[in-house]
Amino acid sequence: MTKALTLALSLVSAPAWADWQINMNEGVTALSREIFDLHMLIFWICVVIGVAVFGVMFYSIFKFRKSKGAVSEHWHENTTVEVVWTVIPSIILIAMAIPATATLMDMYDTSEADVEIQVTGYQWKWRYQYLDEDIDYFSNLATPREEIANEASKNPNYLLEVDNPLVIPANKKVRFLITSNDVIHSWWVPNFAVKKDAIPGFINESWVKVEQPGVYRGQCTELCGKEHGFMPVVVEVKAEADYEQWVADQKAIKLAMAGEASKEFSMDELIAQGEGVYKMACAGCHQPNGQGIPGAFPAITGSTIATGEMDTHIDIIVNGKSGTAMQAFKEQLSAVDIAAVVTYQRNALGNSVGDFIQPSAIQK
Amino acid sequence: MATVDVDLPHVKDEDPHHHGPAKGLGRWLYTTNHKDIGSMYLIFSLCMFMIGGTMALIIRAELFQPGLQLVEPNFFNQMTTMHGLIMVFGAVMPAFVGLANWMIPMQVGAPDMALPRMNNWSFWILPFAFLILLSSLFMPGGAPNFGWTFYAPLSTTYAPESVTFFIFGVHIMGASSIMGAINIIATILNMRAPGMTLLKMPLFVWTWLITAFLLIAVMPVLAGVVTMMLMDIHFGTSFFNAAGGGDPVLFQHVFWFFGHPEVYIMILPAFGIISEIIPTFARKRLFGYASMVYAVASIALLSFVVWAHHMFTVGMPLVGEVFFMFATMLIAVPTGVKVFNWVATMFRGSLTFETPMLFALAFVVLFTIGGFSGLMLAIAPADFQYHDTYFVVAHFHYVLVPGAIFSIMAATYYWLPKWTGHQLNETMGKIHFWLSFVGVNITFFPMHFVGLAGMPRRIPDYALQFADFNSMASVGAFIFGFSQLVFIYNVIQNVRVGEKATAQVWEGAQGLEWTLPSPAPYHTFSTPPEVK
Amino acid sequence: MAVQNEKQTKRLAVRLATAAVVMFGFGFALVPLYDVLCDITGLNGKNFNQGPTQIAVVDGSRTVKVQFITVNPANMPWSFEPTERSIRVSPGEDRQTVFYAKNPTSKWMVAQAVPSVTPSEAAPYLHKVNCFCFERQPLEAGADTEMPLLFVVDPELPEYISTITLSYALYDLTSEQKITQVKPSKDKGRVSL
Amino acid sequence: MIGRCFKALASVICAFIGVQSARNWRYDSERGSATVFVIAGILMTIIFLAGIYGLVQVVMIYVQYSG
Repeated sequence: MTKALTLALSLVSAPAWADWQINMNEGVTALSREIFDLHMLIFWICVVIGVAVFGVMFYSIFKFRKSKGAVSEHWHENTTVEVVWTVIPSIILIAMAIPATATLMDMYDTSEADVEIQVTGYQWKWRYQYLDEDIDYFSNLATPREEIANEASKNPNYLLEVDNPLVIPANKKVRFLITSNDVIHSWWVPNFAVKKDAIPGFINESWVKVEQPGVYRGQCTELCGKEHGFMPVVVEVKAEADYEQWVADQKAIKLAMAGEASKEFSMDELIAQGEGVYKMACAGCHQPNGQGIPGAFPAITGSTIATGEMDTHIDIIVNGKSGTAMQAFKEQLSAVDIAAVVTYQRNALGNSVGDFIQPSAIQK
Repeated sequence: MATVDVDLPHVKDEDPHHHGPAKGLGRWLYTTNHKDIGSMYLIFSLCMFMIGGTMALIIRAELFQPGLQLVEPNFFNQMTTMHGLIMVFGAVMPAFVGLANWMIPMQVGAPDMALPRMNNWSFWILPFAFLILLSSLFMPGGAPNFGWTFYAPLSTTYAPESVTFFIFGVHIMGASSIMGAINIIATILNMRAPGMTLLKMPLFVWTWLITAFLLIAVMPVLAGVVTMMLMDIHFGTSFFNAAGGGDPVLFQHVFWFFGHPEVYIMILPAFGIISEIIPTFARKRLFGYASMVYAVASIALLSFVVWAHHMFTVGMPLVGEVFFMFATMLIAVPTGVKVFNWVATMFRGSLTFETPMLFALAFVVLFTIGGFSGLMLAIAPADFQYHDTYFVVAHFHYVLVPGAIFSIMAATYYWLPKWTGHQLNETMGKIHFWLSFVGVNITFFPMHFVGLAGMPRRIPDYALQFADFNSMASVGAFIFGFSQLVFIYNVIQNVRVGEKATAQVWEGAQGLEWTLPSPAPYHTFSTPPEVK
Repeated sequence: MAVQNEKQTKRLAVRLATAAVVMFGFGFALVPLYDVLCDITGLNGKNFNQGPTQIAVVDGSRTVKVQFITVNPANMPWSFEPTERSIRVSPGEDRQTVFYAKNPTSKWMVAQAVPSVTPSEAAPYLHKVNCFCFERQPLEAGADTEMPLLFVVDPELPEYISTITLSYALYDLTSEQKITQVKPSKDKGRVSL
Repeated sequence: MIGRCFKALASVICAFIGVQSARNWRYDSERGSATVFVIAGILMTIIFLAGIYGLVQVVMIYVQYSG
């Protein structure tokens, strides 16, 4: 038996990512610290009761052994003792419930928010829409597939990194309006102690006020299908001025994107950009080699749409196909990205139709 | 447990001209004997425990290291779903029904169950229900992959085609449980031997009587929710589809209205078993027998009013959230306090530590740890950090594996000599216990840590900071998994050739079943015993 | 088994079986029960108080910010936004706003908007006098339209609520539409089961 | 009759706390018919729920004003 144990322990300590966090994150907001205190309070109450109960139990296990000549007594009832050991825990719990109610009421108070952001859960990514500004973008997993498939070494933020994190100002009350596009997701950032289910057809709300700028990571916490473990939440908290600067930058980028849509691209430029877009948006289902998964996701190679009429090819990407897992990418990809990925799908992955499309010809 | 001094006329054997069991397969197919049906339930439960356990090992093998090594995410979700379904409906509940079938007639002095033919039928539809469920693993689109709690709309609009097989499987399992419950209530209420008043019934019988009422009240609601799913998927209704005016949160309310009493269905019989075993090996009567019965009854009744503590983050109004927090904390008291009764039974007793007692003691310690993490989960604001993380996985595995599974193991070691007439090997029993004890703790204790650190549930791959505790949990899972083979070998080897068991078997054992010879004859108590 | 026992057992078994069937019915009764509960507590932001209301008194002392957001679930290709992001309303006052919808696809489609209010405690106090979410909204290929919403905020709205967010999820019901009937059904915003 | 109902209610309350003496229990099991206990149980559950709802309101008001 001991040999197996030493082998098991050596196996465990082999990898170098020793990170032995054993307790809840204390978090960076007043609320998360309150919750952490409640957690530790109920924890210590349980430890005290546990020590008492197991103390008596182990004492009787060692003291009243038959092998040591113990003879069992014949009493088997004492209601007063029972009443005492029932009423005391009840009182402790009632006392415990009052601070818990106070914290819960703070968590539900979403009045006077400075910034309001609509968080929409999609099958396997998050969408952030800033209600006051005209900013609206998707946040996809940025961990390369090679790391997930163990073909490359894993970076420290493995599975907790996205291409466009959510950006919020520090020391400002940010209100989240959380809903979903398809199935139930749950938006959670452990350091904020904010977790709310995103339910299709209904709206939920939560709020946070972060003092310390920084990057805070979380994950979707409600089973939502195949890539449930691969749709992280990354929130970048910037100081007030940096946030204003970021908002201005976003507006500038939006203008540039609009301008770029009218530019003319060569076929090779489109194919090059198309490959990146394909890897990020399409490979999840149609597979990196374009073969798809028979019975679940159709192949791109030799597909009647990808090698057929250009307009139908564009229409299925822009508007998706209702009733299937094929999403409408109209809001997720810019006109340039759509033109690039259409050209890539028609002239790569085993297809060579030879035609291509300019971003300006794509009307969204 | 009330002392029972039995004045049994010394009948050598049951009337000799009585026919023994039929021969061959027909014996098992057409049997209406509560002992045969009990054995079939237990063997079926062991097979399901092995299948469910293998799925758990696949899950833990994938989670041994970060990165996808073994299975792709969709199959991983199928494994978690099927592991949950098979362990809950296939391993734990049939095992308890099997123990009830074997022991209740003998403990209340009844010749057999009240409705023998229905008893046979309620067993024989179970293998087919699980055949339907397991066959969905080989269908296009794969087995159900939406978790054992099958939340809509993932389980309705976004489900694989095999969801319909899952629905019919659950229907049949529900029917089997309801029929079993009717049978048990009828046997306990109508067929007790004269003199065996409710006052003197062993606690295993009492907890099963209350569990049976819970089953009858709650399994139909599960059948209702699965039927609503069926109508949503095939007949165009919109119970849970927001597009047609339905509401996915309605699903969660109806499911957990069934769900919470279901978790009490899975633990009350375990309370009964432990309350039989500890007095035997402490050689002291159970402390506060009446309080135990009253508390179990009130737990069953109050389990209907706390379901929404499974949904604290779904976005309930504040009043609802505070109400369910208060209700959950209050009903945790009568449940938790029962542990004090067992400890008081041991206090000033005269203890010996055979294998059943070891499992019972491990139950008391580890189930209480599960109970404490349950109490922490009841604090609604803190639940926003615990909900759907590995902290919850650790909680319910602590109350189910060292809880329900250890009590089933303890019951088997305790009563098997009475069933087969042969003792199980004591050293092999102790090896099985210590391996399981070590395995369970190495597997599930680290889950508390990764859960608190922020690892969500039901994910096939995780961030690097959770790597070390996950690999430890996976090693523990394989230790626990393979130690069950020691148990199986012990049972197979000793069922026929083990050391001969006396009628009394355990020195401190009391109850009608110990007045029967070991092995218990095919028909027992044909003439009801006179119980003083 | 004594005969008397057998009759007793049969009676008990039948009673327990009917109890099971009653509980099966109770499972289904939970659906309307849930709607009643939602109506009272505004659970999940659903509200059913539709149609003209007799609220005459206007509480000028405070204003409430009513915010509009839209969601296009499950591959809904229409573009669908509120024309006004949010408006300040004093409780008791009838207000109107308009939602813009466009069907960019090449075929006739019909959609159903599903409302939801947050905070859920405010749901019982938001009266929708007339709303495009009462009926299904058909749109020809490439057509667009302006959909009205007439609402009033009940003066009894609790003091601590200062912002009400009304969200609409626009669902595509074209596939179901062909089965039932072409003319949009006149029901009260809910497709009956 | 009233005495018996009151006794039933009393023992249901004890059940909720999870404590009962063998003496009362023997008394209950001989006299009380099952239906009386079931009704008492359901009645007590409703009172228990109303009690918690009241407690919730009190605690929320208390918390709101104590800031």
